[in-house]
Amino acid sequence: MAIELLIKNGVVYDPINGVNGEKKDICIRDGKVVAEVKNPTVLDAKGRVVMPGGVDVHAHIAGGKVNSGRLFRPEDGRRGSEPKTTACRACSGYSVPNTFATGYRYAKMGYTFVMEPAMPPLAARHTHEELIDTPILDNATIPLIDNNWMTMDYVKSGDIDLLAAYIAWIIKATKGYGVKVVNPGGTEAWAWAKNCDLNDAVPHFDVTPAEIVKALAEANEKFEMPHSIHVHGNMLGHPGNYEMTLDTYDLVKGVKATKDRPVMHATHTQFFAYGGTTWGDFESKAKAIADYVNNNEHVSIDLGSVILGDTTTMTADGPMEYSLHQITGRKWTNHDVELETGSGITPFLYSGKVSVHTLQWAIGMELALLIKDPWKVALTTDHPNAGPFVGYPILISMLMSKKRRDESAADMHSAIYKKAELPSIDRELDLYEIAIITRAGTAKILGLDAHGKGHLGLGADADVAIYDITPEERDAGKIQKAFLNTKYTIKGGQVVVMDGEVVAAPAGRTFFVTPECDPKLTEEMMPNLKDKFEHYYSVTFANYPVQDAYVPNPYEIKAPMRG
Amino acid sequence: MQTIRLKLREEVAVRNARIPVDASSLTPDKLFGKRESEIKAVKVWWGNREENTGELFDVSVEGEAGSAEEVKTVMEGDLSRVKHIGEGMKAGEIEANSDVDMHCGAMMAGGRITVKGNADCWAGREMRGGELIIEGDAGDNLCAMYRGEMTGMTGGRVVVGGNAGECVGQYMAGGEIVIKRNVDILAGLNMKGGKITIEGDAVMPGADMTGGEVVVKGKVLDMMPSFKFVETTTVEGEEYKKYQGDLAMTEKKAKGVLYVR
Amino acid sequence: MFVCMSKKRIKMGIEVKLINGRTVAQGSNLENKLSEEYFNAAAICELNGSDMEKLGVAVGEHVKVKTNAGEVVVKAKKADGNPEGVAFMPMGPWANAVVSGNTHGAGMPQFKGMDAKIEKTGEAVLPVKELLQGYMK
Amino acid sequence: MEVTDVVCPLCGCVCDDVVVEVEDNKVTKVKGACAVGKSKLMGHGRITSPAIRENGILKDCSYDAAIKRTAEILAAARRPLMYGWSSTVCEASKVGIELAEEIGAVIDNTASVCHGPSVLAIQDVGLPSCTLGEVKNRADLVIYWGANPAAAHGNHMKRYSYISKGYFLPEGKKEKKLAVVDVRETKSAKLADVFIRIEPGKDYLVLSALRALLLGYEDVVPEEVGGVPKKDLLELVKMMEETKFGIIFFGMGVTHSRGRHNNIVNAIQVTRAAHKHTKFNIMPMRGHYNVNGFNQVCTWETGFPYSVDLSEGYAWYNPGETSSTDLLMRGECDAALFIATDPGAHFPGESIRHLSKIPVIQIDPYANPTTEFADVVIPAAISGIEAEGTVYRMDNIPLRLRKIVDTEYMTDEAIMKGILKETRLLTLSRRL
Repeated sequence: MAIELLIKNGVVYDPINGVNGEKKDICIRDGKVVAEVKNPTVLDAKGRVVMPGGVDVHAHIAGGKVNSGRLFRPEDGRRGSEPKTTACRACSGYSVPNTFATGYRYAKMGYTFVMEPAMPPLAARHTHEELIDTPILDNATIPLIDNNWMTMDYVKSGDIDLLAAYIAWIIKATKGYGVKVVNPGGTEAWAWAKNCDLNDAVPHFDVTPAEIVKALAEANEKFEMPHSIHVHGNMLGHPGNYEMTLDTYDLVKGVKATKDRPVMHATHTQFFAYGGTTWGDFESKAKAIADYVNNNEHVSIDLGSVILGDTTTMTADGPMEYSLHQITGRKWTNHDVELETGSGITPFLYSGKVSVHTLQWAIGMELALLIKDPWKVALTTDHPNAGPFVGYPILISMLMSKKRRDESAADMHSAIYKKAELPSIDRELDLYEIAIITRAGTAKILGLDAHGKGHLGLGADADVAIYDITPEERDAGKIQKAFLNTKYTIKGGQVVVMDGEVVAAPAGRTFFVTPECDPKLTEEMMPNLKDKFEHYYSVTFANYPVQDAYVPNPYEIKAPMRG
Repeated sequence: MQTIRLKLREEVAVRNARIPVDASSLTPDKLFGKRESEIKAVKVWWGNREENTGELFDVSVEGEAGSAEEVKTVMEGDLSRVKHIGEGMKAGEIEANSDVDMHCGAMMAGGRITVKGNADCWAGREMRGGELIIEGDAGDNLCAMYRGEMTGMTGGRVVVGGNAGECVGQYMAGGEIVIKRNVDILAGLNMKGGKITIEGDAVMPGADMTGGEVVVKGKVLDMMPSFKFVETTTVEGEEYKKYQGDLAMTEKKAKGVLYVR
Repeated sequence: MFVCMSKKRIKMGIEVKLINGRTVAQGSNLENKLSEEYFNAAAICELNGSDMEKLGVAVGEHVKVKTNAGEVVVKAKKADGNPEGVAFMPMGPWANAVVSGNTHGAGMPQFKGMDAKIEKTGEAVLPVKELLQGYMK
Repeated sequence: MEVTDVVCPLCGCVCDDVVVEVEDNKVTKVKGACAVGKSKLMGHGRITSPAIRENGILKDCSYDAAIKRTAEILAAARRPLMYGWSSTVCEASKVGIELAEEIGAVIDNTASVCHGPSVLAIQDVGLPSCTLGEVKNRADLVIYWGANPAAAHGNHMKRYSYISKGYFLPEGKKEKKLAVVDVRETKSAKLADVFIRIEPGKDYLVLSALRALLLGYEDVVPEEVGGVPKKDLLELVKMMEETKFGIIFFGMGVTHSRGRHNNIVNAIQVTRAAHKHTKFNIMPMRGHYNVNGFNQVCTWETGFPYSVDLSEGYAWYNPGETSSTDLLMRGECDAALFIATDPGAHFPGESIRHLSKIPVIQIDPYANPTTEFADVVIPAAISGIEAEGTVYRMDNIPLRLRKIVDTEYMTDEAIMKGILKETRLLTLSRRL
């Protein structure tokens, strides 16, 4: 018998379908939104805010470096200890929660899809193992492809077709979703304790980061990929990096997208919007970035907005983490991955009493408020780099309330009044815009709107968040509270959260992309790839690809090659 | 004044397996204001099950208390498998009349604990204030941090009548520790503030110190090879060699002071 | 050197730092511990030649290894890679008979660098089953 | 039949290029594995049947009966210990952790007597490290400290480090240097360009001296530290400063000695100090092929890598308190389940003594000293030969073990699932 659910009397925000705060019933059958139901269980939303399930475009929730973060921070682990319940496994961690806590806490915030944006291909099995153990959330993960020796070989030879064959192979081999770029060339240089600017030659490889980014964007657009290349550029977190950021955006301006979307997603842009030359004259350049995004259509961004407090930073950008560790003296883990990538991890405390941190805090929100079109912006904290994802409700309440921003700024370092734009910005986002930057727009950026995510139109996945506020609510504290714990979260037609408590924890699905490369190109690329395994990898070619066992709940998206 | 007597029943202490009792819910400030019957109903973990205090301890209450400061808890019986005695306590007094198990006085912020025997590992872990007196020996990691933290004891005073184990005062940032006899390896490891006085011998004291003060009145065995001799000086009328360290943390950070006879 | 008196004769003993570790022969029989191969691979103590001379033991003769945690009888084996005063036993039940369970708050027993005394003995080396039976008493 | 790309289920090297001949469902020939790995792949005598001890004697029984008895013991226990997990696959560990949560057990793996101290050290200072292929392609200085790969990790030097050839070092060992630090001259030490012998228990001092020297404070370091002349230390420091990419592999010589985890902290600090001059890394020589895998799974599932006490419903982690050796020596446990491990052989005698007083369950392919006192014995399929599943190499690289022959034995994962199901029935009825 069909399982039916009817959500009555909700005020619905469904931007993909142009629904802006309409009182509207939602019918659900067998996990999908349908036109009508016959014999449903009725949930009375009683005038509360109803949105599609949240879609996070970028959060480090699973895989080797996340786990290294958990492993080396038992002190963070104990901060989030919660005993098991009848529906839930035991939880731990604040900035690096265990996989169970990750699923539950996202679901409580009304999120139902999360993108793990940095999978080292050689350790892909690990990422998938953790995603299997992350309850409730549908998910996907993007392999790191930019520092790979194979990639650099083809960038050097200028052969975009063979590069396309390689990215197709590795996305399939890792059950990945797209192309991730992290400090292109710089992570390879870090294997020798060096780093790269955008136009420096990568040691021993005779290519520049700029060439890598452009070539990968072109190769990605050889296929009808749901998502553009996902870029963390060079010199993240360095004063004065905004110019290099804009140069990076400009690299792909001429690349034509195969789908109706940008050709580059620039991630955690807060860390790339810095002026000044040192930490002393450090200042916000969010306006310069926002101006560029406002005037161009080929780039989307996510915020990487700061949540004050202690967190764990982690990225494939090895040299950046080393610099951070040199500043704080705190523990530091590094893990370089042969022929492919690397990673670094170090804990970090964002303090409102420190001028630099205060400005970082401002920059993330400035980006959200200065970029006019919310469809170009995704709300993230680059979890856990700028703060843990459980801080999203704080961020939402700030973006919706100038009053709250002003009150917070008053308690922070005075640099905010001298070197940031935030105090002068009056804009307040409304619920429709919040729905765009947390689900509708993010689903579109990831190309998931065509696969049932980010909206509540007919045939959409029945992923729904019902927040315990009315549209009229203006109290920032109440807004924050509502976005932290939903009244109901429904995932695939099943109620998983009720009154802020997880009541069911079904397994999520893993979305992956199969780029359909011309077999002739694959064949031409293969000898070079096999040579790498024969001589330089420490695992064999046969043991490298991720087996089907690691994607027990698959959702495949085919990406045909453009003729 | 009010005295609450908690005597661990023999059948709890002596069994085939010696399953620990978690006494963190039995601090004077948590018991303040409760009647005897209410104290007996306080939940206590014994292994993987929660029990009523009255089922594990004989409970008696004498006198009245106007505040937590006026509550004294006297713990009796064989307490060598009772953990977390006085953990997190803010006020009042505990007297433990035997050896006690791990984490005695951990995260204590105020009040006073007297242990009439030995205390097992992690006594005074992350202590913030108050006074912890251990008449016998202390185990390892006395007044240290929890795994992964960068701060151990930050305040209060601890006196150990006997010996202490490894890593006394690791990551200590404040407060005072006095050990009347010897300590095992690495006393004052990662110390950044406060003072440790060792009246007996010490092995490799002061490693990775960046602040604070360690005084060793007995012999130092295996002196760290990364400390800089500063001068010969007088402490409490006795002549000491003053060292600065630990240079292995870089000279800029090496602000720890080690006094050796 | 220490000398301990017994009723019938004077036994010579030496004080050593005792190390436990892996060997190829022990590792190759990890799944085969009730076998003679394992017995031969693990019920041994490797000593420097001059330490063996001091003890007056020849290769294959028995020695008793004692620590604060217990004592065990094993066969002597020569290994000049060991400096004088350092004795080595392959990981296994014989070596563990003399390891203390005190982990000093780290979860890890001190398997290496234990203070031990070694003396020559005429006592038999216990097979693994009998060694284990000893704990059951 | 020849099976290629077999993943070796022996040590933390997890060589995945082994070739095995299978005839009549038996392994008849092994190529490419080290002596120890080959010995395991070729096979040994097995436990033939599940068994339950009655009046002191193990009596054969069915899998169902043994699993049921196990569930009864675990459900009744007030402080059960579940230990082992290093010679089995992650899939079995996951079920184990779920069971531990269900019954409020302490779950621990063999890291606690192996590289547990390394984990504690990483929690203090982190771990600058890399994958083994990085070492192969780039490392021109390899230091083994308290590790003897010639005995414990037979293919380590050949596949990954000193003897291998890599992209930036096509000539192999001709272009590399090898240093060994140990208390005795091991087989590995005999291959080294530089061998530094230190006094047992003095690693910590020597490492602090190296840090001071790497940071340029030569004047404070005494002429001899831990039995090593200062000039030898200076020579090692010079090698470290001049390398383009150096790595320290450390073994149980460091974790098992006086100072334990703090020795590792100090070795990591040496790496960080060397990083001021050049690229420097450090890696623990993990022993069993999946000791790391349990630590990984336990970390993402509970938040903590090993020695996790779930008795109060949430995870409490504190090795030294919640670690197996301590629990047993202190007599805390009232039941113990051992899977894919042999405490009878590898725990201190003082800890084994307590096991004679409490019910013990053993799950293992092979009879061993633990069998001598186990009350329930459940034979299992051998992971990597008879069962597939995930393992993590010493450098965190996950690989999938292959199943190369068929078996009638239940897999560890299936056994654990059976126990979980039976235990749930009992705990559920207790709750009702």
